Amino acid sequence: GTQEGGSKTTTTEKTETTETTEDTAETNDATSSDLYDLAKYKSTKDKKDWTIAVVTKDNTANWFKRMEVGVNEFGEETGINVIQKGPANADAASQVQVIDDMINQGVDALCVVPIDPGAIEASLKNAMEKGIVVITHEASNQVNTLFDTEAFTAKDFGAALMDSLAKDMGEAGKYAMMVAYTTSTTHMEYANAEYEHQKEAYPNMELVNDGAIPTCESEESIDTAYERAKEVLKANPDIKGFTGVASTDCPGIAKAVEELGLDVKVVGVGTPNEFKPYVESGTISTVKLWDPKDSGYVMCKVASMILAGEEVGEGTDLGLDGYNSVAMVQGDNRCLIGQADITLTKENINDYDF
Amino acid sequence: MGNILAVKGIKKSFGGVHALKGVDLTIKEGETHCLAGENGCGKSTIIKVISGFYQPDEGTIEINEKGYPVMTPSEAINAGVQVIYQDFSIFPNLTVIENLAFNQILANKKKLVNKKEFRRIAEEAVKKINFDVDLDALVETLPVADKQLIAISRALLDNAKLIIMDEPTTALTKKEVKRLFEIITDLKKNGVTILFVSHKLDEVFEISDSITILRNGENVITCPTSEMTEEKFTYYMTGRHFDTNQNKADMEKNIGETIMSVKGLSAPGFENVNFELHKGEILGVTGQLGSGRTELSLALFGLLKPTAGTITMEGKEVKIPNVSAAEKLGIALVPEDRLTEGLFLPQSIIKNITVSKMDELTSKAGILSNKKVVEESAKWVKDIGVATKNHEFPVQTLSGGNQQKVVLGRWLATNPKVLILNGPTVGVDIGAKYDIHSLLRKLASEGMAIIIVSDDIAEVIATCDRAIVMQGGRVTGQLDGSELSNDSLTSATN
Amino acid sequence: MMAKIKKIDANILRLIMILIVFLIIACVTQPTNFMKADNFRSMAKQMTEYGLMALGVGVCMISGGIDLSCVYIANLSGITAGLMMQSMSTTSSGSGYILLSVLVAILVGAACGIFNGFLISYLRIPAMLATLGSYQLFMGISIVISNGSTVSGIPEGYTMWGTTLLAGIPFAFVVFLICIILLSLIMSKTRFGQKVYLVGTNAKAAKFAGIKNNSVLIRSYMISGILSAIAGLLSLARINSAKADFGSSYTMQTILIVVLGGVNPDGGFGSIPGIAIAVVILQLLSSYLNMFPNISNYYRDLIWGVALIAVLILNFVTNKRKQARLAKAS
Amino acid sequence: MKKLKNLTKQSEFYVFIIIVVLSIIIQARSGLFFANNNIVDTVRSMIVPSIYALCALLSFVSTGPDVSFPLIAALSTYLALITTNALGMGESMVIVFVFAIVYGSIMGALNGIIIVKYKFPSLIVTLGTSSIFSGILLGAFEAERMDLPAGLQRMGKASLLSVKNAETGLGSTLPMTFLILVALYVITYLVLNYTMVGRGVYAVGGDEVSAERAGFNVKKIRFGVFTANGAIAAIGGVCYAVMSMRYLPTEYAGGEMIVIAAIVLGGTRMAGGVGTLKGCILGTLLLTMVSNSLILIGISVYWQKVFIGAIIIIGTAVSALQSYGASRVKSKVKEAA
Ligand SMILES: Nc1ncnc2c1ncn2[C@@H]1O[C@H](COP(=O)(O)OP(=O)(O)OP(=O)(O)O)[C@@H](O)[C@H]1O
Ligand SMILES: Nc1ncnc2c1ncn2[C@@H]1O[C@H](COP(=O)(O)OP(=O)(O)OP(=O)(O)O)[C@@H](O)[C@H]1O
Ligand SMILES: [Mg+2]
Ligand SMILES: [Mg+2]
Repeated sequence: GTQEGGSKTTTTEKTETTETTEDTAETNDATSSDLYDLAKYKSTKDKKDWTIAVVTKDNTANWFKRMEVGVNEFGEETGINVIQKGPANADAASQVQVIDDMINQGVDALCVVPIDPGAIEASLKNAMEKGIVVITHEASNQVNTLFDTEAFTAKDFGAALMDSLAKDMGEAGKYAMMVAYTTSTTHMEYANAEYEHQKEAYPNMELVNDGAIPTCESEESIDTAYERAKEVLKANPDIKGFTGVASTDCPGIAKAVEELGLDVKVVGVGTPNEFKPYVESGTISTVKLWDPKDSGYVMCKVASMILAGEEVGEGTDLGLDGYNSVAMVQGDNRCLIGQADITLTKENINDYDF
Repeated sequence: MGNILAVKGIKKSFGGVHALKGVDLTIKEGETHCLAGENGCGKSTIIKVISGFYQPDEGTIEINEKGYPVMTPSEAINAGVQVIYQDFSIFPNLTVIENLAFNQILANKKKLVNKKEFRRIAEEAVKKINFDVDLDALVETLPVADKQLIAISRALLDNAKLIIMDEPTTALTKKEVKRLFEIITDLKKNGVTILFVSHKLDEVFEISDSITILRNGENVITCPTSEMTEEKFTYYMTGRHFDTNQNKADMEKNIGETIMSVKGLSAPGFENVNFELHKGEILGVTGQLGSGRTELSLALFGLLKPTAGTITMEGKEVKIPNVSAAEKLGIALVPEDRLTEGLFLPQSIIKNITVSKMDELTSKAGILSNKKVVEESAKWVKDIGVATKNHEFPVQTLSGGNQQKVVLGRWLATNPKVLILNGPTVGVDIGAKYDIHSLLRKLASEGMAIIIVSDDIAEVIATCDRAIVMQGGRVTGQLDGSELSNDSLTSATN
Repeated sequence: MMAKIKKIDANILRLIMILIVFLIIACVTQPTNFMKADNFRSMAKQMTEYGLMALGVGVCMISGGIDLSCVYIANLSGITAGLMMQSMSTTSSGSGYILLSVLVAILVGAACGIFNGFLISYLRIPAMLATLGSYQLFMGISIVISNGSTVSGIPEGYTMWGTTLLAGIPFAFVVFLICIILLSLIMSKTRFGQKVYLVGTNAKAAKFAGIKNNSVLIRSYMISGILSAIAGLLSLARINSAKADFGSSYTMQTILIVVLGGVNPDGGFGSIPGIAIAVVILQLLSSYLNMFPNISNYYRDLIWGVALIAVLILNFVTNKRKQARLAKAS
Repeated sequence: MKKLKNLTKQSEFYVFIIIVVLSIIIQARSGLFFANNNIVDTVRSMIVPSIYALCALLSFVSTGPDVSFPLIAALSTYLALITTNALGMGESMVIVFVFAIVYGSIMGALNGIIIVKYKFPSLIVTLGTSSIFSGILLGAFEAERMDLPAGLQRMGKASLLSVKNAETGLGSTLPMTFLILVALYVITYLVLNYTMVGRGVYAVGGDEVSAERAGFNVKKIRFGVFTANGAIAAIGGVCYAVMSMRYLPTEYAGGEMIVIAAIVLGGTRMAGGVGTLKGCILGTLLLTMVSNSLILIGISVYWQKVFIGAIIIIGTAVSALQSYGASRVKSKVKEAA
């Protein structure tokens, strides 16, 4: 269609290569090396005609509702057309469908929070080949993305979680880990990072079950988190710390700890409002998080800067606190890392409302 | 005395089958009225209309001179009508007590369960017929005869004014039948009216005061029993004068060498059965419901695993582990219950006929030739005279007799050496019944060996050269051609 | 002849009509975004995977059962192939090892299907429960062999099939079409297909007619397993990875598709082309809904549920009329 | 003696044996199973599944599978919460339950109408309505996690019983919802066993035609069962919210299959007519015990699904083969009279 042509005048050769993908593998390789050339993504369209699509894991979750606030804020501020879409089911296959549909609708930029980065590589590559700006979040190992924006890296985040836990439990004793599913990629990354960091920095601490990661799964359910936590605590009553990286984990763990009447420090990831009661009662000692509103805003911001042909890289100011001078790390991808981690404790949790 | 029941002009059809074409039935209070007719003439259907289970297409029902524009099962029960259904109508998953007590409790519109009352009703019910059964047993674990006795005792309620018995003796031994008749006499003394459905001559004459005979969904005659003779009875039922011997004499006797011989065969349901079957011979196997005849036919067809004994086909001892093995040996079975065992009701006539021949109609490449399938089915539809307009129609649109012909055609298509038929004419109208009997005799005269499993004594007499009688899982009698008569068979089976 | 076509295709005609009406609506409301080759290409790829599984579920449902495990058979097969390719790509050259991995994956799918069939036929476990149990089992095995993580690092020599176009049509969709055609032939033109219908109509009568029910059931579930394995392989190529819980929402979706496609949930009736058209309708619908930023994707469930029940009722009413007509005719 | 023989005929008996054996194994491996706190924990975990098990039992016994109860639970709880919030009646927990029951019954009645009127398979109908309810909940209402009104919060915090393990010092509390479970089971038990409607549920499932002839109103009974299922599901839904201390819209879906597996393990016959509350409890206990003890006995997280799948398959195979065997028990060959 005309719209498509208009939006991608700079990348016409590329669009042609995709049309003839059957050629050979080498052609693909040749083009894909250019895929990361930001200049090619500069849009000739008027800013008002850009569409930036944010694809989340699950639009019903509070976390992503909060993200939508940031996304909409960005839209209102800049007048750029932004949409946030989630899959009909929180599973990777459905997310791939949404991404593919967005690509076909000719959006100019795609900002994705992947359920499973591995599952969407091919779709994102396809998007980039079509000249669509691709930005990801919570996917430090995503290959087919121009920038992955993070409040910080999974490794740092895991380490920070471990630091908090270690501090709270006095750097010694047994601890356990919960993730949503063993198949949840980012959760497993955090969990692994925590463990690595503990082995390096806190030799007196010990992960239960001889370091099996994770100790248990919450299956994205607070009630299951509670049940499993109780089981773990019963099997290991000498546990001193517990971490949970899904937002469902810590409330469940904390409830179990309170009910069992144990002195276990709970540290994990989640949203302030949900954790407030347990933080106030002292069961959850530290909550680590970043503000999804900012992440949403930042993804859109980076996308719009690329569309506008502006430079993005080490030290770029993305216009929000914590992202005023991002660091760029080159790993599996180019990762823009802010200093936007939030550490919530009893003292400051009331400053946040989401 | 007045009429306890008067139904007039009842019409009822199922899809295309006109089961009742305007039936009248009037029963006087206190009498024992017999409703007779061949299989499939509509006896059970008229009963279900009276009991409110079916809504008639046309016609009126009066009980005790009160009209019921729309009859429902509970209204009928409240009006004092109790039915012993032919299929027993029991709850296999529940205990004997509940099976016995439900009707009365529901009729009394009780909402709550009082276990003591349940037990009392049940005890009373079984006491009436001296029926010895574990009241707490689940009905599905009981033998067939007990199920029938449950159905009978359940109907003998205190408030019952009209008890309808639809072939209540099919699974009973002679002793039990005798007991049932005593009960009926007692009930009669107490002013209860009985509608007794049967096509067994001796039973009808022994118990009834008057008789109504149906044929093909129509009234033929109603008269006092005293005015009826056996000969007339048979004639009214079948519409023709029966000369059984003539039928058999007509055909060319052509009994050849032994094709199948069964020695000491036992399986769950029967024990130590021995017989020989010859080419061109029709062997009858008769006995009551639950006597083991069905199981015997299943064992010969690979559907029931024998626990002892041997089967020899054409001189070679054979094992029949499954149906296709039976098929390879040239054994075919037309099963007892054509609706659940014989037919794929919603599928086309073509599919139903050609199912056993699919292998032969398939090309080397594995493709089923549509043309051959249609031709094959058309051939059999024509040969055995299935009345239908379109072979693509689902088989459920056919009448009972034509449905049975479809099953028969399916197995004749495999050109079997031994053809076993279990209840070949149950629910089949007279015309079709006659056709089927002639066809069987023709097949036998061409050398096919046939086993007919049937409790229809007239059928056994009309078609079989020899018969074995089973009771309680054992062969209790053997009757050869000359000995085959109504009396001899009737006394042997009871 | 005319009457015959009419009779066989009544349901399919109805589905095609729905499809056309839908396309017209889409054309009018979203002319630029929806109606373009790229969109159709990506829809074609997406529908292939659950479409193949729906075909398998369809066969099982026609045989009188159901298969809830196909998604996890697909994942297990995909993971098996992925792990084999991963480990052999460093040591092997050429594409022989890819072919071997594909074959092994299909065998895994077939084995899973046979396992289901065995549970259902010989052990007489109701299909719903048997495949419920086996889905946990297959998923569990996938988690164990993949450690729960994404299996990636699939060699280019394999993943290129995910982007290959044949005459402008995605390779995966061509595979889907071939499977539809083959399965349609199997179900309508072979002995086996006829037996599946008959067993599904009345298993007892089938036994009395000499059909080996157990073998028919095992083969039906094996077909479902193989189709699922192909789906798993195609998704491995499309997304360059495989994972134990990929596509978990497809299970219910496939059942809805199959019923919408005209398969009788009690068994015995239904056609493969009907299922295929239902797959297309679902895909169009969900892609279409994605065109509207303000319509939550969860509305799809609503529309889908309403459609399912409406179609059931519609079929009920038309069947009743048809029977009345037949009764009159006979 | 006869009692014992009868006992061995019931599948409940075999489930009970499996439970005993498993609990001994768990006790031996972890030393924790029979601790008072573990027992209370297990009971707590069983509360919501056992409530759902009632829905599954009633529908299987009378008609066929019902898979819509998790979404009826989710949607009716949500609607009850927003109505009470809107009316400002959050102080009373009873009102929330009443609203939920009303909403749940309406949804159940919808299932009932379609199933009774058209005689469609209940599996497909409830699958369809599930999909509709999910669309309404997450699409139309965009339901999200919610805090509970004050009344329910109080209920969630209150506890019926607290135990403390003298040895380990670990405590456990039994929530108030346990009372609801007990009440539901008592009511269901009384209705099923001491009312004609309850016996009708079994009669209809045993033989529909016989039931109609005996004078049961088959349609009303089936309709009633599905309506009641809606109400029970709604109660389960609110209980779940109370026990998690908040309303979690996405945590409901997907629970149906395990519940169905549990009741079939407990001896409920998929073909209808057979199933007991005892079996429901035992089946649910077995699956809860298994899934709540895998960590205790040290099975790796990665192997848990394999174990659960295997238990379902083995358990259902045993009960399927046993009931097949029972149906093959032919009348014994009688001595010729
Ligand atoms: N539900 C039904 N659907 C279709 N046809 C039926 C139905 N019930 C009965 N028929 C047909 O109606 C006719 C009369 O059946 P009915 O059962 O009343 O016969 P019957 O006289 O009781 O025979 P039998 O002696 O075998 O019991 C038969 O042709 C039968 O096939
Ligand atoms: N409980 C029952 N309720 C209704 N009908 C029954 C029942 N039991 C048996 N029947 C009818 O009787 C038929 C035969 O039952 P069953 O196999 O128990 O005895 P049978 O085979 O007729 O007797 P035999 O053993 O002499 O062959 C069944 O196909 C069914 O139609
Ligand atoms: Mg009859
Ligand atoms: Mg019989």
